[in-house]
Amino acid sequence: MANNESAVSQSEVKLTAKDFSTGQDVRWCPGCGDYSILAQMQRTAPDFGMKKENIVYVSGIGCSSRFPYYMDTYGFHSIHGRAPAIATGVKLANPELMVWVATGDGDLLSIGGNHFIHACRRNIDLKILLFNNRIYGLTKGQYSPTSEKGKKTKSTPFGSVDYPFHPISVAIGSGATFVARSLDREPKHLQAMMSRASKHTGIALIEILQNCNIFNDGAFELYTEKDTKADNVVVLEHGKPLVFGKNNEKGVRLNGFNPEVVSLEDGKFSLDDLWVHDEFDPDPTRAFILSRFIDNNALPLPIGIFMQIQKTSYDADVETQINNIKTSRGEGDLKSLFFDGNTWEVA
Amino acid sequence: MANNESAVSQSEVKLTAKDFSTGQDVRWCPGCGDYSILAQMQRTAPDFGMKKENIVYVSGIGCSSRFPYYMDTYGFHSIHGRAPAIATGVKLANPELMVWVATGDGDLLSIGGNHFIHACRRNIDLKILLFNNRIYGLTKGQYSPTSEKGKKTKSTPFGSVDYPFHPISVAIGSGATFVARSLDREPKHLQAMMSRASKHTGIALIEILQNCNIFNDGAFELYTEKDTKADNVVVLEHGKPLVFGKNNEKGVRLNGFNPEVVSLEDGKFSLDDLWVHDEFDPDPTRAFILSRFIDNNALPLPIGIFMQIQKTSYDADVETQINNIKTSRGEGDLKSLFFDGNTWEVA
Amino acid sequence: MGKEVQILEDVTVRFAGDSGDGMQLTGSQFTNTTALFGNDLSTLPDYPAEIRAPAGTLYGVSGFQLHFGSNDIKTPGDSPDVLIAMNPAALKVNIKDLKSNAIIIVNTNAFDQKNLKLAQYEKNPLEDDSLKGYTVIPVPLSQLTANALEGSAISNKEVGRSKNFFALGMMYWLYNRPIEPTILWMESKFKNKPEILEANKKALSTGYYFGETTELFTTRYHVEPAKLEKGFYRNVSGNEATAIGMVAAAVKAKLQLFLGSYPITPASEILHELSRYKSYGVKTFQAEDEISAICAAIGASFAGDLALTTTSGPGLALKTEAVGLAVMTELPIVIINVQRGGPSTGLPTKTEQADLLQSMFGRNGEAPVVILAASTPVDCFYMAFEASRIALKYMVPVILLTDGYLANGSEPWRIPDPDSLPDISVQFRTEKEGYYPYSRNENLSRPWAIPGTPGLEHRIGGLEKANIYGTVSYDTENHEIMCKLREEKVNKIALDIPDLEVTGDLDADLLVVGWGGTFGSIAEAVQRARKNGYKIAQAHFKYLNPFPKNSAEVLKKYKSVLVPELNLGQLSHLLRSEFLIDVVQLNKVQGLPFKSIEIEERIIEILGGNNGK
Amino acid sequence: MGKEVQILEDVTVRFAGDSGDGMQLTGSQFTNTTALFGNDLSTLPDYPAEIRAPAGTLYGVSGFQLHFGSNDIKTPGDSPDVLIAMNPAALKVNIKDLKSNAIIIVNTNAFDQKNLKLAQYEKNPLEDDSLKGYTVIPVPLSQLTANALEGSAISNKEVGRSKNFFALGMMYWLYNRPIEPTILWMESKFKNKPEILEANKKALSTGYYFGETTELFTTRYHVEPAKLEKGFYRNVSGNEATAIGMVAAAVKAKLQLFLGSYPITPASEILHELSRYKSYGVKTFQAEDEISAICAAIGASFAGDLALTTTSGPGLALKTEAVGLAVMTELPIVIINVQRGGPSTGLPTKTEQADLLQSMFGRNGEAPVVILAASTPVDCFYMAFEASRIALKYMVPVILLTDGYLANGSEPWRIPDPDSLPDISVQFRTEKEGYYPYSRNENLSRPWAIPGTPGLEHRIGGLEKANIYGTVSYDTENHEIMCKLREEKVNKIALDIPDLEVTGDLDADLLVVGWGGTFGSIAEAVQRARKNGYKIAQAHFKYLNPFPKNSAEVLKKYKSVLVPELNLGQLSHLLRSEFLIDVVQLNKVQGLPFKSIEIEERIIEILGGNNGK
Ligand SMILES: Cc1ncc(C[n+]2csc(CCOP(=O)(O)OP(=O)(O)O)c2C)c(N)n1
Ligand SMILES: Cc1ncc(C[n+]2csc(CCOP(=O)(O)OP(=O)(O)O)c2C)c(N)n1
Ligand code: SF4
Ligand code: SF4
Ligand SMILES: [Mg+2]
Ligand SMILES: [Mg+2]
Repeated sequence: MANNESAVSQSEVKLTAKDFSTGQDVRWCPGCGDYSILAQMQRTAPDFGMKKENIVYVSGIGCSSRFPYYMDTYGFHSIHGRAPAIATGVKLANPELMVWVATGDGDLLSIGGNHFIHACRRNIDLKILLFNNRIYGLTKGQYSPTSEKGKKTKSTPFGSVDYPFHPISVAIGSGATFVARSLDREPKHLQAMMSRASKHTGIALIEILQNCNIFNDGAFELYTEKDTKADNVVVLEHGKPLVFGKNNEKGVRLNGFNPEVVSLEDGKFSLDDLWVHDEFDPDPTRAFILSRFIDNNALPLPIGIFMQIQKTSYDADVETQINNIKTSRGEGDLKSLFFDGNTWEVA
Repeated sequence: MANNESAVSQSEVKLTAKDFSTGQDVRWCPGCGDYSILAQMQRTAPDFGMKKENIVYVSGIGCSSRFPYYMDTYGFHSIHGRAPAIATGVKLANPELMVWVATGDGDLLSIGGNHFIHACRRNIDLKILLFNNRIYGLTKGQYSPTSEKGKKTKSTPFGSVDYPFHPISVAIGSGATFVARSLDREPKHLQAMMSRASKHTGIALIEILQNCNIFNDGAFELYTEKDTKADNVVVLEHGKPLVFGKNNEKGVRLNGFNPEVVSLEDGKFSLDDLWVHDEFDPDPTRAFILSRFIDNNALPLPIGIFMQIQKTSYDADVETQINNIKTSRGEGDLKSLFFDGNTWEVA
Repeated sequence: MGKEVQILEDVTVRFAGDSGDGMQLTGSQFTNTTALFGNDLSTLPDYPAEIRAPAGTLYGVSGFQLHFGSNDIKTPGDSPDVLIAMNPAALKVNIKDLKSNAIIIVNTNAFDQKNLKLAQYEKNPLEDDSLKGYTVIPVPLSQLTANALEGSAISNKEVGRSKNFFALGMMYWLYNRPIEPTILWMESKFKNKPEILEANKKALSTGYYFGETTELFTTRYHVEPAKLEKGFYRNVSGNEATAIGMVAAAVKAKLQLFLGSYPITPASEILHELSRYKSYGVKTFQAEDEISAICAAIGASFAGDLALTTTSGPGLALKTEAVGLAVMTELPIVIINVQRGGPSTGLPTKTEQADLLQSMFGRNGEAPVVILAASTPVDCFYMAFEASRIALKYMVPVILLTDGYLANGSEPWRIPDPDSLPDISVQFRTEKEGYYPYSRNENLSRPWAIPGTPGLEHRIGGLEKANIYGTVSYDTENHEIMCKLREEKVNKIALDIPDLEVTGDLDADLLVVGWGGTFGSIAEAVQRARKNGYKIAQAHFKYLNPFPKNSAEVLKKYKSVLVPELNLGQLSHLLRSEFLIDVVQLNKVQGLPFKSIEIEERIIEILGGNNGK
Repeated sequence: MGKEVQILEDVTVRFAGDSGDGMQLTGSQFTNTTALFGNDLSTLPDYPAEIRAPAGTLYGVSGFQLHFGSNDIKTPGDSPDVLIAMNPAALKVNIKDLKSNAIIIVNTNAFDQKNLKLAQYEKNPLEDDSLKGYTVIPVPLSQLTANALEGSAISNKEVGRSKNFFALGMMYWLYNRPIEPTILWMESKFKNKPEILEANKKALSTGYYFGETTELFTTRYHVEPAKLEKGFYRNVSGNEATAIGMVAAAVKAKLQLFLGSYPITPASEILHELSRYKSYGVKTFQAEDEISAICAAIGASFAGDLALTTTSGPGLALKTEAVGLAVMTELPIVIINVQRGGPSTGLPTKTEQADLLQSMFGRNGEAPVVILAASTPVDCFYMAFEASRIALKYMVPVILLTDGYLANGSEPWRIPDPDSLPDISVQFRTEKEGYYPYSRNENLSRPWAIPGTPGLEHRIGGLEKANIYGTVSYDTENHEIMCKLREEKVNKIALDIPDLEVTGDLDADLLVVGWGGTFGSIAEAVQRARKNGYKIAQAHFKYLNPFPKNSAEVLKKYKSVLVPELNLGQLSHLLRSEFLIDVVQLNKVQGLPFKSIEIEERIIEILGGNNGK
């Protein structure tokens, strides 16, 4: 099994964020959350331990999918929804490459849903940055598969009647091995998630809640504004209890399978009663429960790594199988290929 | 919200299995598990409380997808993978119809994966019969997204390196509200599942483990053969503990989040210690755990209804919204449509 | 104040500025007022590809062009007579399109160092000779607006935003139009924001009076109302007209309209429009992708709705397999493709006519479909209706091609009396006696027996069907019969559509033939050339498959046939193959409509340059 | 025993029975032995659409046809000289295809009430006059086999299965071929099942000796070896040849072969074959659908593999959007479409040539691709290689069309010396100096700079690209330049492909023109007609886009051009449009290849029926 340390070449000269910038005019709307995601990637990329030329960003179509143009690496801005499939081909052709997918909620979860769940199933070593702004930005504001029910948009003037996906639940249900969530407005946290994803072998999803200030402004205000975020966001840290609140005065405990918020102030519960996060839990059940917090207004939004599971990656298995066969049978040559099976001579 | 009792017309004369047979030659291989599924549907359909003409079977392409030809109702044998999308159109056009989807593991989970997860997300009132034989039958034996890793097939002569989907986990992760599993070789149980699915409002998935005796014979032997099935299958029944074994001597208990098999004979555990199945649990977590039993050889295969959750269905919401708007604004007429907005007169 | 008034037959005005400058709104207001005033007109917006490009950049310039006149207006105009440039970028991007000697009204306040740099001007063009040959009217718009709104309750930012109304007021004065319609509109639009309402009103009227008082303007223009047919009018864009046409068809067919769609530029507005019409029973299903969208529509058609799917080029590419299913199952469905620049993602916000051959041939097997194309924004209404009529009558998929130019362009629509539209209602089959799913009537169309109908239970699908009985058939001869029947059914529709009409000089040597959205440019070019003494005939295809039954006769009558198209020669290809005639191609693939002058020049070239004599 | 021996030039044999009767195996064995014997040959299996239809049914009949001779064999034969019918259904289904006076060998034991009924025979055809005109040889095959195997260790069921070897033995005797090759094969095949091995050997040799002893046969036939070119031979089906050709291309290009595919009949065997070649470094990715399959291939191409995707009609329809992406990104990729009966799911197990226009035009925008078509099973090898060569040299997507007939049919392949295949290796760009992603060399192809190459980091995608620089460009004139460059690049390939070759009577009045898999039938028809004194020229298109550069010249030289195609006229359409010539069409859409007689008759009809004189 290939792991990151061995499969990728180490860069020799320490690169900086600037090395990763193409210097092209960035064409997102002023104020768009995408700028922060780009900045965090440019800051984090030098620490991937990869040479620039060995990193590839593949995207579909959408505002978010313009991402590759701004990273001075190899990049492919493809067609709507197909980034995971194209990235799969890139990775299989050359497993030495570190392949990122930059995508939106429409791109990955609507038209690209099938490629996404199969990438999760196969555990192919792609790192997916999901820019989830809960709207179709580039096509000017239709609802997306992550939009809340009842949302009024250009295509739902009377409110949508669709239930939304929870992207992380979908990923877990499909077999993903690394799932995390972060926010465009939490630069340090987002950098940490990128860095952690870069070290995972296999599929890694980072759902980034991203503000589209033009068509869905303020969608994540509760989680990003100074006065509300402490009470509404819980940061998952391995080995630590789920504590949140302005003064760390609240926690989440599991009552059976039921997560509930408890106060740490009224003496009834203490830190010891809380759910302690185990990001390496091989059982995805707890991560699944975390992925559904968002359904329950009483619970805070978890950000951080929901889970990461060690499993051989698809690309590594493909390579291993070929190498094994080459070793056991010897490398094929054309002569033996042509003469395979029944042959006869005409003299 | 429309519910089944009111939205569908009751049939007046009691129909029989024979009424549902088209009498066409059934063209599956002799011995194929599909025959049983068809027979159970023909037996159960008279009890749906629907007139024949109000039932529609939609399928994609595959051996399983020939199903509609044999049911003497309306039917649509469409194109590969698209049955859920076509069925969605049928149901939205006429919510009075009871719409079934007959599909295979390749049809639904490979090419049709996106339509499937979105049907689950929307909770549209379709009943999906997934003929899971873990192989592509019609194209003569390539591995499918539910085939075990390592499986040797025509397209994987050295063994596949893909991890399989757990269809039920995928459904739950995508928001499905009714998920069940049965076996082609368990006619009564399968009938019960069909009947229960018919009463659910919203998406209903029945995964049917089905033997393809030509390309994947014996895949489910463990669960169907007399001498092994009792020890390897647990039947889920609402309100009952998870008991199995030839003499009901084993049970499954939950140790924290960990399901484990315990003996009921050695005095350590009794029925009271076991996991009691609650199919109406509004929290899908337990169903998710059940869906993953299959990963663990020590655990039996659950069959039955994993969960069913009440939620308005997409089609009902669509109808309600239109009706509300018609009520509040009045039915539109062409004159007001044409004259909507800025108009002026040239005299 | 004694300013000179000049009477003009027609004028082309272009408003241009940052995406945030409200140019689309300003343009629409000018359009509405002009329409009410009684001019004929045609408009075309030009958005940047970016949602909100940074202020001041070249690629962030948004434009709105309006051509209005006292005569019959066919296009939004080749080149503006007047440009309103809100900043240097707007000037830079648009100047190349202007008529020589055009009027340029600039907001001088925006010509600062920063903006000049963003617009890649090395020097301020207002301060050197580069605008010689134009009539430049420098107006400190931002400043004047700020002055006007001094003391108002609104923020500085909002004051800044009001400058477009100042400019609009000025334009109203210049072209002698009333400001009242815009004031009325403001009163409803800003009902809940009284401060903003006041500020905008003030900006508008101050702008108007500024025109009157300033010495910058020495002339005022007047364009007489056009002699339009009596009736009620409304301005519609092609996408709006398409949406309304489909609802009208559903009402006249007594069916519910089902739209399965996935958003894509420039087709999304049809989805947006139709999603507003729930009180008409319209069901709009925003699918997970284009394949699901058309498949749901096919399902809805099976169940008895008037089924529609809308998309643009790449989306049509994704739908092709399912279109084949509709061909095989012989279900009625309307597929509207609003063409844009390709290949691949191409130029998504630009117009093109390069999906004709995809529509014709883009399916596996022999899978003929009916293809129509709308010729003007208003025609979208009629062709959507016609597409529905044909689909329902013949139980076939019909592809209707429009394009980005038609979709976003607008023109006045003389609102028809709903009763004047034909009844296109269909009879679902209910009679059991003699029912077979693939029996055919005189139109070769099979019966539409929908689920819910007792006794007609049947199964359809994508495998070849036995003639008449509709069961699966692997019979070899049956397959050939069915392939030919499907072809014949489409071909026979030629008997049920209007003949190809020839206008202009029927006895000319040259026939100019177009299709779809180029109608206006071609007609204008032909008209102008004819005025200049050239003899030219013109014909325009709105039916591409089948072609009108007199097409061969028409085409073979002329010595030369010129085919202008916004592609590399797709109609030409079909005409060559179908009629074996060696047409002259005029192709443009620049993401832009034809300027009529481009066509006129080619005509003159062909006819010899000396008035054809 | 003194039986008469008759020398024949060629023979067509068809084995037919239930799917479970092992007809494919029997046929292949007969083929191998015949090949070893030195005949030229051509084979065609005919599977039922069902996997295992119930025994005895009409739709469950499986057939295998072999045409072999001492002359040049071009097709599997129009109509069998001999039919081996294992049951009544096999007789019923196949009898209409036989030559008059053909030999019919029937397994009389299978003609019981039940089977007769399943075959919808009212009476036993062996017992009335219905087979008059044929030479019926009734053999109680089941009984004889059972007798032969009496006392053997195998089950009754297995005894039943051995009867095909009995029949094979009999056929070996009848056509004077050795049984040893089959015995050798059995010894390896049933190595681990000694009882079955013994039984089958016994059945085979008993069958052979039965031929010798029985009085049912009065004549024995002999077909001399053909005068084949010296060398080593191997029998290959079209799909096998395709797979091998792609591996050869990868080796000769010094690249790894990447296949992205989704199973579909009749293309799946290419995937199966290639998945066996892991020791050649071949990566086979069975994708979740056709879209993923081609997209993964495009990704692999971007990363430097020789990228391939394989499919059949409906799958190609799904890939069209992505093909456009390959056009825009100018990445090399080979797309192999094994055509089958359409439209929609159509006749999935049958052959057809109805995806030519889909291949040509089935994409949004102006998106030209190179199109090749293989003409025989063996030619699949060479055209797969050629498709790779062109894709790599010109950085373009290439569609290679084969069909179900070629895919499943087989013929002897004279194995080439690997060294005789051209070196098609490519140079990845590594030089930084002067690198631009969309600069072009003399072939107009852009540099292939793959990830991992330091200093050449760049971005590509589906939006229009700036000429040379490859950045996104919304520039209007650039778009036209690029559309034309993409077209020109494809057109220029005409200079790098062989001229259209004309065979037969170069000075004839009639030219017969085909494309792809109909080559054999046309050649046979032309050859036969010429033998009968008609003057005919023949040309066959293997390059459909661009056409060979001398095509116009060739086509315009002949008074009449006859175009036989297995569709409703797709090549005809292209020829008409491209060359403005009024070709004569001969179309067949029955899911079956042409019989050469059908073409011959049409030729004679055109040439006047009196030997063209
Ligand atoms: C085949 C196809 N269908 C539709 C589109 C139009 N389209 C482009 S981006 C997009 C959705 C964008 O939403 P998302 O992925 O959430 O990205 P965002 O713009 O919000 O970052 C759509 C529908 C397209 N380009 N191609
Ligand atoms: C677009 C398209 N791709 C591929 C196929 C070929 N195909 C037909 S059925 C099938 C898979 C069948 O597997 P499954 O759905 O599991 O059904 P089963 O035959 O096993 O019941 C495939 C790949 C097709 N008909 N259409
Ligand atoms: S539309 Fe929204 S997501 Fe797109 S660039 Fe603008 S702010 Fe960002
Ligand atoms: S191939 Fe398998 S699944 Fe298909 S009909 Fe035969 S036994 Fe059933
Ligand atoms: Mg989005
Ligand atoms: Mg299957």
